[in-house]
Amino acid sequence: MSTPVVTKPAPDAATVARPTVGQRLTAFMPVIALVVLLAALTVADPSFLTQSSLTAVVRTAAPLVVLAAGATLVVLCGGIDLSIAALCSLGTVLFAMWLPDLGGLTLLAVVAATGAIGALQGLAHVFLRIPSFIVTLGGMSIFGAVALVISDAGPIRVVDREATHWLTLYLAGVLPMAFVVALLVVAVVWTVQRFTPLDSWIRATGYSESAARLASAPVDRVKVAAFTVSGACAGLAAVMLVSRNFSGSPTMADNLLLPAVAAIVVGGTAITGGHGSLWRSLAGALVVTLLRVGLPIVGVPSAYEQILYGAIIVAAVALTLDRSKLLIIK
Amino acid sequence: MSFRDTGPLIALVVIVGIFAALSPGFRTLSNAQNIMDAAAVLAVVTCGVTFVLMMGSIDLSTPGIMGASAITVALLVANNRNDNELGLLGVALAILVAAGLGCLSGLALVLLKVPSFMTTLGVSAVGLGVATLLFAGVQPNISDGTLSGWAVDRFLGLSTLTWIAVACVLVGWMVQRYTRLGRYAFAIGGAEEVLALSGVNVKPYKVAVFTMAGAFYGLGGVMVTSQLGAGLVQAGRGYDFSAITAAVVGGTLLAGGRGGVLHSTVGVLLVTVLTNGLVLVGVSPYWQGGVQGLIVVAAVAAAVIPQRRRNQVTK
Amino acid sequence: TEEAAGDDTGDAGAATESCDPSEVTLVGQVRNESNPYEASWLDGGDAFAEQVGLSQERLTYDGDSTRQQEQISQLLAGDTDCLVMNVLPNGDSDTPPIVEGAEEAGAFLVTQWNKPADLAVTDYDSWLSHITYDGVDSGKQIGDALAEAIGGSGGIIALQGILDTGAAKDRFAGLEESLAGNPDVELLDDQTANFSRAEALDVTKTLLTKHGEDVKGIWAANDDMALGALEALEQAGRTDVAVVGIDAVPDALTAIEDGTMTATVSSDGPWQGGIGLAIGYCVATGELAVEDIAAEDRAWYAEQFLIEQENVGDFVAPETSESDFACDNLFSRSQGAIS
Amino acid sequence: MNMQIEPEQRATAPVTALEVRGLVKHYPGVKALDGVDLVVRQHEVVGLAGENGAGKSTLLKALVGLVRPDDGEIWVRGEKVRLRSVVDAADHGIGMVFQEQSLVPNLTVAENIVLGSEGLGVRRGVYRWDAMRRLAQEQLDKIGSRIDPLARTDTLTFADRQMVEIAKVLRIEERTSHPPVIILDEPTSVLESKEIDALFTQVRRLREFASVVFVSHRLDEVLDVCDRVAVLRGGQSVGELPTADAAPDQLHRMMIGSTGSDDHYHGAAVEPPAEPREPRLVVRGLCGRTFRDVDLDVHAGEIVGIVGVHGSGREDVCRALFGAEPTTAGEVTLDGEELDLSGTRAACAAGVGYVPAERKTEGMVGPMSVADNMTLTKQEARCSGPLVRPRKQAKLVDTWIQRLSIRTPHRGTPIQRLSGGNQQKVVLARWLVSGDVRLLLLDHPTRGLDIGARSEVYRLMRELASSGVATVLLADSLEEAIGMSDRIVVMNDGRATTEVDAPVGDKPTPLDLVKEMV
Ligand SMILES: Nc1ncnc2c1ncn2[C@@H]1O[C@H](COP(=O)(O)OP(=O)(O)OP(=O)(O)O)[C@@H](O)[C@H]1O
Ligand SMILES: Nc1ncnc2c1ncn2[C@@H]1O[C@H](COP(=O)(O)OP(=O)(O)OP(=O)(O)O)[C@@H](O)[C@H]1O
Ligand SMILES: [Mg+2]
Ligand SMILES: [Mg+2]
Repeated sequence: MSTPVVTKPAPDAATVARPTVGQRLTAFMPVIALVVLLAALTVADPSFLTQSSLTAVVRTAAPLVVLAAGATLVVLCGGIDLSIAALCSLGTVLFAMWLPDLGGLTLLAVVAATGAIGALQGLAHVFLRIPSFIVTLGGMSIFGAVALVISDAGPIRVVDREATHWLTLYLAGVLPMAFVVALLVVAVVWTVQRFTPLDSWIRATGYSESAARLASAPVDRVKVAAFTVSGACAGLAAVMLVSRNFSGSPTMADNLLLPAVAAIVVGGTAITGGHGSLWRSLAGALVVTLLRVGLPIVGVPSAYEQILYGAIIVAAVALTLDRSKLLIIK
Repeated sequence: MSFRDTGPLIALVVIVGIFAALSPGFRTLSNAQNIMDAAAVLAVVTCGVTFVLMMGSIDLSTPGIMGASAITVALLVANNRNDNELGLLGVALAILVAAGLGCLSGLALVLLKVPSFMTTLGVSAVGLGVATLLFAGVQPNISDGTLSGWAVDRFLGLSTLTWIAVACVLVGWMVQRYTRLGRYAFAIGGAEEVLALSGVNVKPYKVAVFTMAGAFYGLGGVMVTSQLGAGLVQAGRGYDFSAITAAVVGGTLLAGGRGGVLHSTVGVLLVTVLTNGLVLVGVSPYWQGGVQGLIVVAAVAAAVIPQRRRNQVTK
Repeated sequence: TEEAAGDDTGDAGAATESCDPSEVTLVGQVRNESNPYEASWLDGGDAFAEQVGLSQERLTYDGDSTRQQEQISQLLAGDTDCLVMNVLPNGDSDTPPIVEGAEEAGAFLVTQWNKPADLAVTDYDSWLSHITYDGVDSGKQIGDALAEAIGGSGGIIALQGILDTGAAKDRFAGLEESLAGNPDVELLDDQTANFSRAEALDVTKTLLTKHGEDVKGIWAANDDMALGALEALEQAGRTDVAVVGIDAVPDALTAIEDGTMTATVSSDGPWQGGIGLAIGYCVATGELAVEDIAAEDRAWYAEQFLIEQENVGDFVAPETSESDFACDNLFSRSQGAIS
Repeated sequence: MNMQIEPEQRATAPVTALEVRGLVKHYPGVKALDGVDLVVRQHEVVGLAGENGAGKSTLLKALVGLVRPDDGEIWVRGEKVRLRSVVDAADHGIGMVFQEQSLVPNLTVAENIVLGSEGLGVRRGVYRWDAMRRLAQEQLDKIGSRIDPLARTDTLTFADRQMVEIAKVLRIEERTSHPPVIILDEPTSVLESKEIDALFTQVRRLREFASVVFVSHRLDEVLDVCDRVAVLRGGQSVGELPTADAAPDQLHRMMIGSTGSDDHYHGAAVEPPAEPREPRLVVRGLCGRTFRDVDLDVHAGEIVGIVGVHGSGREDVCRALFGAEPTTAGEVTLDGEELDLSGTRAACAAGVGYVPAERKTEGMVGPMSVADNMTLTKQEARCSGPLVRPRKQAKLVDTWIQRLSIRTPHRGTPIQRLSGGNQQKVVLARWLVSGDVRLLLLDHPTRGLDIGARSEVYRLMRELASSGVATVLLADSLEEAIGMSDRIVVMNDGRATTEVDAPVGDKPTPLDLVKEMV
């Protein structure tokens, strides 16, 4: 194809619009929120800010980080995955059941299985055109039932702890392995997303699905992939929980759903899709974990703890959300 | 009427037909009453959530608001914890507290510009905290005759609670159809930016919708208290997702601008019939949740089949 | 990588270098304070703490297993030398990680209610004792009481607790034992109402429509569900159905007094809240050595009573006395080791 | 009511309705307005002309209080005002019909018309549907429209919705005792010629009792309907032109600041496609939701225009060929191979490109950068292997920004900050970056483009055609269709009814086509 000849002069040298200080700051808001919260907790109870205490926090946060990271992809595509927690519970049961037979391969098997289940939900969403909210809400109750039935409605002990022992180790004596794995998940997914066209596709899908489709972006495949990764992350989080609890149980992770979604939103990712990132969810998950464990430990009574929790997550989102990317807040 | 509107109704009829065929117990009049009674609280709560969904927002504050209003009402009417005996005034005050909490979600949404998903999640936690504070370790049991009577007294075969729910649905429908608040809520879901271009300040309406929703949840909390004879902090547990499910199953769009109170009520009946029918048919308790999830997905899938092949966006 | 070095682990023999009584930290952890039974448990803990001039740190985890683990691990990351924990694990599967964590950190731990059967307390040094009520026995006792109340024959329905908890399973097993002994009592239906009053109301209403007049009695795995069933009966206008539950919550006792409910089984919240801390406190301060606790007192059934109308008066206001928590009287309520 | 103003009164010295002095508005990296002056007198239709991005919309938005100017003054009837909101502007008698339609789709026509100032239609928050319908009917009567006030707005045609908007904006009359100023920002860009005629009738009627500010990129229209045209260039006022004896060329020269070329449509003759060759695109008996038995041949290097009125189904045929609309029957081959119509991916892989008409919602992803929008389709153009190479992308994008003279501060600027015309260029560029498109489906590709940008698009289309691309064009106007196409297919009620050859030098007249269309 020959080059079109254009007679008009090129526009004046394009001036680069540099981000203002304010814009730069919004990008770091999740981290700022995290630091402020940590400072506040330290003021409330100076003994909270110890190395062992921080180690415990990140160890605790690891499964939540992984869960939130996976679901972030779905949220970025404009959907939501409400099944992550139930799928994670199912994952713990599967892990505990398969470990005696599969040994070292169990981790891969569980991640593959939950990934496949996630993909199935993605396919149902894409091909049946059911809103992701409904597909995954249905998935939530179905996985709950399956987990209940196959586990015979009870926890399954994991006797062979060797398989998950490595997750309970510490890197350099302070960094829990589980958290390292969580960081790795975030880093790998972020890198893949960042350096391939995926980033464009995901954001285009999230901001404007029909435009993305008409630009022949692989919208359906991207969505299914997002659900698959979300499912796989639920599986990985399940293994982390098993390594911590030495058992699998059909309801083990059910209560992590709202914290995980909260982590995503607290990180500043737009719940309507398009804008956000995985590392924001990482910071968000740490904030949520600090609130969950920090408030009671520094001695806030349980009733006030809930009130504070409610107020602080709202305040955190008020801080972290980059509103310049969102025209309307729903 | 499009298939989108009638689809859930057809699904309801089909499911009722199937259960009626499978279970003789389902076919009885007393079971019909039972279903209506069981649907009452969910119907009231769903009324509230429908207006929020219609705007394209979401509301997860139900458990907290219902818990707070349940405890409040239990402590204000005749009870075993204190000497209050405010009767219906107590009910009104509890609903006022609930509306206040709802207002809080709305204010946080429009003033702090935090998405409703988060503000309502936060308000739910605040509500539960307030409820726990008021609970103070001792279960408040109500001895107020009127309130306890709501669950027991029947008129034309239906309990007072059911009639309250019917009234709420009617009021909800009128608000949606005949008031500026309802129509604007609908319009906000359709095209919020256009309202701004037309010189409408949408903020007060958003706050008002959340406040109204809060009032509905508050009434729901009062109704649970009347049913259980005691104020429970957990009075609203699970109502967040079940109300949203009911609304969506009934054809109210999560993205807003579509559906309404009547749609949602069909959804409520559908969900309630399912719960009731599965027990009567004798599905194992282990499987009930799963079967219910499957049917909900199937029902929504069936409802969207007619428009499935359009190049339409599903989120 | 290497093993955790982060914790300033007191070694397992912490008991030998005993703590100054004023340095002991007392922690009580239950699901939530919005449940009268568990609130009374924490109050019992407070009462004990006051008795020894300390205060109790009240933790609640809202019935959320992960949150419980998170709190425990955060707690154990702090100063654990003289830490005493009286914990209600959310489920059987939550006990092992708590125990392992406490063992590693050298914190004194007493658990109640939930423990996997094959986890032996004697294998640990920091896990001082596990206390529970015999669920099979209580399920059977109220089953028998129910059978008697309906005159030895007729249909009953059962409301199960949260299906994957040991308590729910044991209690239901007890009902099955009771049914075996009362061949004329027929179990018409069993459904779960998740230990919840509201769910029990709905399920009972549905089951009443399903079985109608055939229902002569309702067996509920706890009092909350029994109270929900009572509401359902009232709304259905049925007064001929006997209801039994477990836990002896105040409302159930009132109902038994009134005669609307048949029986329940006591579990003494305030005592449970105090005794766990007391055992830990006695070991921490060196008044009791772990080695001196008899094997049968490491995992034991606490005394429980069937409460019916004739003896309900004795239980309306459960009280704990200082003597209950004296270091030489800790195991007086034992009904024997958990088999 | 101002309807009764006597003609004599109008003939006397015209009163200034609105005056703008030295208006300035900065956006990050752009000076959208840079000291604009404008005078609008009563009972006058003032045209506003300027290239894409000249600042027309920004100026108008400032007049209705949606944009807060950084500097400058706005005077209404001799009084200096500060407009903070749409309501403020309405109180001063200024109302606007926006460039993108702005009605709430799920409300009734009546509600939309009274939205924001329901007056008697709502009493104490309660709707009185009767009163509301009457209010709306009054407005609709004013412009002689027969739309049912209780119809849901999203069931109306585009043209009807435009009428509703005008009816709506006329309500500001009730807020002031003075003749209102009605602003129309590109109202014709989405209308058919018949509808445009109707609109112009309305505009002339409006002049009787109001002032009108009118923006369009179709210069003949501007000259036709306006009394006077003000020209903006780069955010500055560059002059005025009485329309009485002006020609489009003259106006165009003012807009671009130099003597521009005025070959709008066919420039240089293009060799006619070699007939004996097999057509590149062969469509036989294609059926879908809104069209039946469509046959269509397009040769390589040929531009085929499809014309038809609203609802003729031509848009859906295009979408179907791109796999974005289901088909029920028919065969489609591209270069002899069967074309997979199952989805947009397959079509794109086969070398089909599509530029949708609805730029805002379907053409572009607003918050994403110009660069990302441009490379959204042909990712391989900026990747090596699976990896994105930011440098490669930057180079590629910058080249195309230059080639198409896209006015953007930077390739990283979100596309939604660009003016409409520049957005469209980015969307077009999307299909050009890899150079492997064989069939290009263009749905109103020049909608909202200024005359310069338009002739660039035309040139681009020509270039593409001569390099062998087969093009299907749904033109913005009949003239455009005739000028650009080698052959024209007329669609009527879902069927392709007639085919007219349109070789250079032997073009059919618009009238010929209109006869076939209805
Ligand atoms: N919200 C905004 N943020 C940043 N820049 C903007 C914004 N709106 C407009 N601009 C810039 O201001 C300039 C003027 O835009 P405007 O929309 O007024 O042009 P226009 O004359 O209406 O063009 P068109 O004919 O394409 O509609 C453009 O360069 C545009 O990129
Ligand atoms: N999503 C839809 N649902 C129902 N009917 C539709 C839909 N989209 C289009 N139609 C109808 O299908 C018919 C064909 O519409 P289409 O937009 O293809 O016409 P067109 O000839 O392309 O018009 P234009 O001149 O604006 O390009 C119209 O009657 C239109 O109202
Ligand atoms: Mg413009
Ligand atoms: Mg069209």
